[in-house]
Amino acid sequence: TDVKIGVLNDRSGIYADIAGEGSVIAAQMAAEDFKAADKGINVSIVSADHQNKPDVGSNIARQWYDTENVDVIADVPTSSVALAVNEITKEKNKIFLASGPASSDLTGKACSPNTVHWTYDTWALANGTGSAMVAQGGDSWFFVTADYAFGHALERDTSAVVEASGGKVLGAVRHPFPGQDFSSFLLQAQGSGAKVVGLANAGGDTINAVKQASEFGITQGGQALAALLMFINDVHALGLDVAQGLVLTGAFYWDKNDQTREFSARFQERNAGQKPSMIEAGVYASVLHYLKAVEAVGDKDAAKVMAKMKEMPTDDPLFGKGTIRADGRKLHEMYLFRVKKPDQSKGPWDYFETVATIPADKAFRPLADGGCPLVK
Amino acid sequence: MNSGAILEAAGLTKEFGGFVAVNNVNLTVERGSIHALIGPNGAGKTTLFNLLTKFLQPTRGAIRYQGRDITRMQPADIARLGLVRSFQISAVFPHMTALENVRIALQRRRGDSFDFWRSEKVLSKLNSEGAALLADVGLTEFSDIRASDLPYGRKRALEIATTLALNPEMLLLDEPMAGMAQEDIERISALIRRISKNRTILMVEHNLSVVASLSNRITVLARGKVLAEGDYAAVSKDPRVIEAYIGAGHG
Amino acid sequence: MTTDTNPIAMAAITSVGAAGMPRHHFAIFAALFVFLIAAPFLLYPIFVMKVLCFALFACAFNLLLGYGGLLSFGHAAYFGMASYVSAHAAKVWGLTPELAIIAGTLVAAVLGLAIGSLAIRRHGIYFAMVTLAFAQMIYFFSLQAAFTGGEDGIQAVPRGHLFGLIDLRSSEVLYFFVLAIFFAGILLIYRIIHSPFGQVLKAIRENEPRAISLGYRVNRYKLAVFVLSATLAGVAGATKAIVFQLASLTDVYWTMSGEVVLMTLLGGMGTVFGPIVGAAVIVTMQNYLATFGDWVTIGQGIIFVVAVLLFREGIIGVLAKWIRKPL
Amino acid sequence: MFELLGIPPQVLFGQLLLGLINGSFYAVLSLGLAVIFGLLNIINFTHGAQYMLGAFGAWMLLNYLGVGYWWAVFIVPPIVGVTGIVLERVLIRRLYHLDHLYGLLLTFGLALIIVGFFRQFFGVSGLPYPPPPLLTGGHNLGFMYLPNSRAWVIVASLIVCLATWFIIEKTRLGAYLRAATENPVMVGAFGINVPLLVTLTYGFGVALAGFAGVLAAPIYAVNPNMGADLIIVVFAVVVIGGMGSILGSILTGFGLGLIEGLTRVFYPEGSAVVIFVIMALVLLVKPAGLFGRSV
Amino acid sequence: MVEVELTSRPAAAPSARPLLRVDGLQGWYGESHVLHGVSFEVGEGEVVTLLGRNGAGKTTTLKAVMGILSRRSGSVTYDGRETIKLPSRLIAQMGIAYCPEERAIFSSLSVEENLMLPPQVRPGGLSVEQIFELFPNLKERLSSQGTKLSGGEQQMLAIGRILRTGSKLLLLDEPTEGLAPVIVQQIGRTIARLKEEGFTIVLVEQNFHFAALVADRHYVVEQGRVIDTIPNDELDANIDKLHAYLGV
Ligand SMILES: Nc1ncnc2c1ncn2[C@@H]1O[C@H](COP(=O)(O)OP(=O)(O)OP(=O)(O)O)[C@@H](O)[C@H]1O
Ligand SMILES: Nc1ncnc2c1ncn2[C@@H]1O[C@H](COP(=O)(O)OP(=O)(O)OP(=O)(O)O)[C@@H](O)[C@H]1O
Ligand SMILES: [Mg+2]
Ligand SMILES: [Mg+2]
Repeated sequence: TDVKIGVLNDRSGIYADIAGEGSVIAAQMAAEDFKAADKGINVSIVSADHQNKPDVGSNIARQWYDTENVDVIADVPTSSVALAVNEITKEKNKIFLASGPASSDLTGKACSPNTVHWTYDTWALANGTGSAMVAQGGDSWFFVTADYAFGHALERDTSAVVEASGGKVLGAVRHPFPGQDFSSFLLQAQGSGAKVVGLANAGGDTINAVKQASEFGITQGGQALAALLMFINDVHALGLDVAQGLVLTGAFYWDKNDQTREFSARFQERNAGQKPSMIEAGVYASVLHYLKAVEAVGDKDAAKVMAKMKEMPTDDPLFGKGTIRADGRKLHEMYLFRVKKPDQSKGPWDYFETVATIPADKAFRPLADGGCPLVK
Repeated sequence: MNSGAILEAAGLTKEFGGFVAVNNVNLTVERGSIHALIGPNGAGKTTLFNLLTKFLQPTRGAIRYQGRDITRMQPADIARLGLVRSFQISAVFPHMTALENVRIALQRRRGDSFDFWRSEKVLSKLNSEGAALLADVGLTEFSDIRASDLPYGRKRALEIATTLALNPEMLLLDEPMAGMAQEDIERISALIRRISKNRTILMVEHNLSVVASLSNRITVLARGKVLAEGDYAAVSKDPRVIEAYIGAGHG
Repeated sequence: MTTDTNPIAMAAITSVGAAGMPRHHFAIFAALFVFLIAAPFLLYPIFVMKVLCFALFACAFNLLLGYGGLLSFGHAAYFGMASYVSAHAAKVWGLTPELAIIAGTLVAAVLGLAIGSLAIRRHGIYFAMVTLAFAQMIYFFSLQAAFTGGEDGIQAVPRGHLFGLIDLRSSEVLYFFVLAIFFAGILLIYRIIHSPFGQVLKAIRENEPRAISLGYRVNRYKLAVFVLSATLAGVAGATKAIVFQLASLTDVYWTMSGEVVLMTLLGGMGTVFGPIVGAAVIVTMQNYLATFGDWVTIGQGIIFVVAVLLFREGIIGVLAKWIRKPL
Repeated sequence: MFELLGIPPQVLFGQLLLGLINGSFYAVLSLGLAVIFGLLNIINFTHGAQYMLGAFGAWMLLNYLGVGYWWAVFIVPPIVGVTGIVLERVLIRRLYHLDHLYGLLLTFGLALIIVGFFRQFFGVSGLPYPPPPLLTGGHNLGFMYLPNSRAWVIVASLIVCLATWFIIEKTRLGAYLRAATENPVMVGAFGINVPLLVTLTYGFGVALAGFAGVLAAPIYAVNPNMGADLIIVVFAVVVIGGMGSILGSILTGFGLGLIEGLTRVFYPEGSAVVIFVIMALVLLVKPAGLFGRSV
Repeated sequence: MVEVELTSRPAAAPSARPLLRVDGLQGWYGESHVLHGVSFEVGEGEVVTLLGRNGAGKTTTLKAVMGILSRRSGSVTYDGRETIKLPSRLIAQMGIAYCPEERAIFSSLSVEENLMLPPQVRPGGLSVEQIFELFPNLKERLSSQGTKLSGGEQQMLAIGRILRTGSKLLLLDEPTEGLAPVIVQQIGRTIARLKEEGFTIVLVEQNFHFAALVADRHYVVEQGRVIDTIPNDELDANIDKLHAYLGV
């Protein structure tokens, strides 16, 4: 069988370092490691840049499905684009391996029988950071929130978790998106006296906010800074001086065990010295699982392959063992990381210490709460 | 009020940030006359002219046209009342032919041309009238030439033809002879005299011989105020006018 | 915005064909029509529809810039807002596609009237800046208003049944609907340009004070052409929402305003057919070079620079100069 | 303790100070734009990219050559200025006789190219630029903690703005510049080398953008996109101040920084649009901007 | 009559050393060919006029001499040096100054700044005091905005500012246009004074009554050529011919 995988992500914008060319490499490595050719599966991979614009992304997806016989689209960071691809994939009855996007709507009200949401989602991030922080004593929160739907959702979800865990939300301030200067909002956060300042934003906004928080001495002042959506590459960009002490939730860290280290070393060689982000890891694992299902079914019919993927437990070197739920949610452990101090770090990419591990059954939103029409 | 007056300005004043360019001017233009406005540089002639045509809003004072207060009206609406101005720099539509230039004015008679759904062919019935107007000012042979390609004097003639197409009751001309060669001056003078038969004309002009030969009445402005008024013979003998404007050397 | 050769001015001295249209224009329209009828069988129909939507948008913009002499730097506002409204109408109110498009168009027209009546009081670069400022406000409104879905946009818009009857889910059927809208749009623009109204516009563009002194209330004409342009941009945006089943922030962002300028400039502003060509080139480039990431941006930049330096008349403008006929 | 609309005065002072810091960036950037527009009649859309070049210049000096911040403050602006001079000599020069529109489009295209290249080679996550020792830490002013790096921004930009204003409004060179703005041909006929003046002015305006970029490097992430959205706001500042007005752009820059700062306290959601709202209002009342000469 | 002291000079050719020699000067605006071989000569310390109808090419000739006409060919020598290939700023630096038809007063500069704007190109220009002596009006308005002056004052400013520079050759383009007769007379007196001070002047005029009062010699320009030369003292004898040239 010939299988064509389209890696659709941001190759020029804010997520290009987290899920750009690296995701394509990850998909290629999955095909190679699976030894697909030996098993009679001809894998070809195409890629494109959706520029974080849903219209561009949906256009490419449609064209891939309609004219280029793409069977499966992988990655797709940026929720808005992912939601669009999700719709089109359902309409065209193909498969979408969503490793990049954050929106938990993909397994909630927008869930689709053709989509697997692999790596993480906003609920998991909010839950990981919110509950674990409260458990560690960070029981009063102030949010610096990007003023758009994604920021609002992160803030709302995290507030709920914080309050459910017995913490208190003291206030929130909405900053324009995208923002350059966060000083004024950070000052308000500082003035609130909250123990935890939650950054409910993403990408460049988070990077700038963290940088300026260090400038204004937020963490030195005794407040903890929690980034609700952040990747290892962002920490790399910021440098440990600035990022130290920051708390964040993730699904993958390259330095977790021998298998992850081995993969990451190979990956780093091919990706200009960059360690894999959790999204790239997710692309690798999801493509691997997909290929296994194709092999098992002996056909690439979307419905059959999806059924197989959900039926078959997942097992890969990066995420270990896991399952895919009926709503398309992939379940695995999540981790709460704290960024190391410069003197704790042994060198580049040695950035995280694991503060808490959240077991797979606690890490994601319960099946019943998502409102996915597929699981009535 | 003078029954023969077509345009009256009372107490007209224009200040530019403290500087009074036109100061309490009273001006009456008689129906059917050619009225000239002269005065030294910076006297406020152009400013007064702009006030009368509503291209500037007066600081104080009132303007009445045909007995109607037009002080607060918009320039385009003034034109609709039959009070039309020309410009000091030649005012044609450069990329349109001479005929099209005139036709734009004739088109005004259709009322507002907001009919974007209609073909411009409806305008071709105005062509013959346009041609007649061009003939009047001696431009027949130029009717298909782009206005920008016309010699200067012809542009002025075209401008006058365009203005006449509106069939205005009153024309305001700003230095119609400025920068014109003698032969053009004579042609345009004759044209102005001809069209003044049943119209009123107010003009600003520096060329004293033109003023002398054309105008029935002259108002001399100096430092924003009316210095003298009367016919050429009277005004040109007024010692204040001689001192402020004409100077000892003229004549 | 006066270029040395004003193609419109040449119109007066060109032979006129049966439909009141110069013969070669008629021929081009006919060829375009034939080509577009055949296009979906040769090319990917969705791609062609995208080109048509943007071409209509660019033509609408060109009506304002090339024929009204007004450079708006905020045309994304009408395009994008119409797209949101039509998406919302189709998805939430369940309107049929043609009604959804009409709803979007009406909103664009009203928006054009509101913004236009303020903006036309300013000239030149200030006009551009005021339109940009209002467009930015519309952008922030779209980012925050609940109905637009923030950065997710309005997704999964149903294509619905035309007049409640014809199922538009098939791209081929939808194509002919879009083609009809496109042709109606550009023919209307053509007629506007060559109407008595168009003549007055031209006069205003060439010498505004003179037009005023002839008794034309120029601001009303400018406003009229502004609203017409915004409305037609709205038609394009609303149609795009139905075609792509999506309305998103991209369509209201200022880069979209920049893109439509690029299309118009590249094709040739003040020409009838230029914006169509410009839109086709840009959309094709975006579509087929998407894999190359940043090189697309760089390529667009280079096109801008080259177009400005070497052929300011645009592709069609240069062509028109060669054949010495307005296009 | 009295409060203003529920905001304690300390917080208010703090926010005003922060607004002033932002205003410093607006002022330096809009000053550069105003200088360029004034003399070249070019609306320099590349300004945002040149601001980014300034930040990257500082970053490269540090990472490739080990040259630190304080040297960068002096070295980078001239270097960025020289890149501007090259652009002016090779490309922009050809457009002076044309409508503003073309200058805007050309520089827009150049901005796309420059930003595209930097994105291609440096990615978009942003690169860290550690503040120099002198600028780390800060002072507690009682009502707020003022990082040294921010205090420096205000000081440096005030100095640069005032110096520029002085040169243009009070010196002979400035008189040449202003005169050349109105009528370059005549100024040339007086024996003054106008093309050189124009080139140097563009270089200077661009150097101002580069300077702002260096100031920004330790504060914001060094990122290829850092100028893209900022530039739209700065355009608004220039328009509000009155295109080409030097004093106008400086005062409006600082003033709008303050207003934006206040908006962040009272109505944070509106802080992104407040400048555009003000711009629309100002243009409706004063078409030429607050300090612009009406045409 | 205006009291202008006319120092009588010999006729046709310049008696003094020729300061400016224009020979076969051609000039274009874009594609349109305007000057078709203008030739004339001005001796040191002379005042000559260019007369001619509108559009004859008088202004264009001055612009070509000054080097601000973008396309020109032929020969223009100043003080024995060829200038046809030089940019205007170098021509100015040699000692030629131009007072344009439209005066070109800068509105963003004060009267004083306007006056001080042109750099001194060589020593021997008038001092500021001498300029004020010539144009007392200017002294009172030094700090006002340049373009706020009345038309006549602007003309004085435009002439005054080039006197400071030390340029010996002044090109004056219609200094009387649009001015009230009183001011015209004042300008006439000024030109006579300048001549006394040793300046060389090329004057473009429409108004030959005025020209006759100040000039040594008149060149008649038509269609981009000099078609005739009339010494001032033969003006009366040639008046009919001149009327014909000027279409009066
Ligand atoms: N917009 C303005 N702002 C300030 N002052 C102005 C303005 N317009 C005109 N003035 C001043 O008003 C006075 C009158 O100017 P105006 O143009 O009316 O004179 P004029 O009589 O037409 O002179 P000229 O014969 O030289 O054309 C002048 O001193 C001029 O400087
Ligand atoms: N900027 C220009 N572009 C094109 N043609 C021009 C330009 N300026 C002048 N001309 C043309 O060049 C010719 C000579 O003009 P010039 O200004 O030298 O005449 P002039 O003798 O000074 O006339 P006037 O007495 O009106 O000042 C005229 O035919 C004129 O139309
Ligand atoms: Mg005047
Ligand atoms: Mg002349």
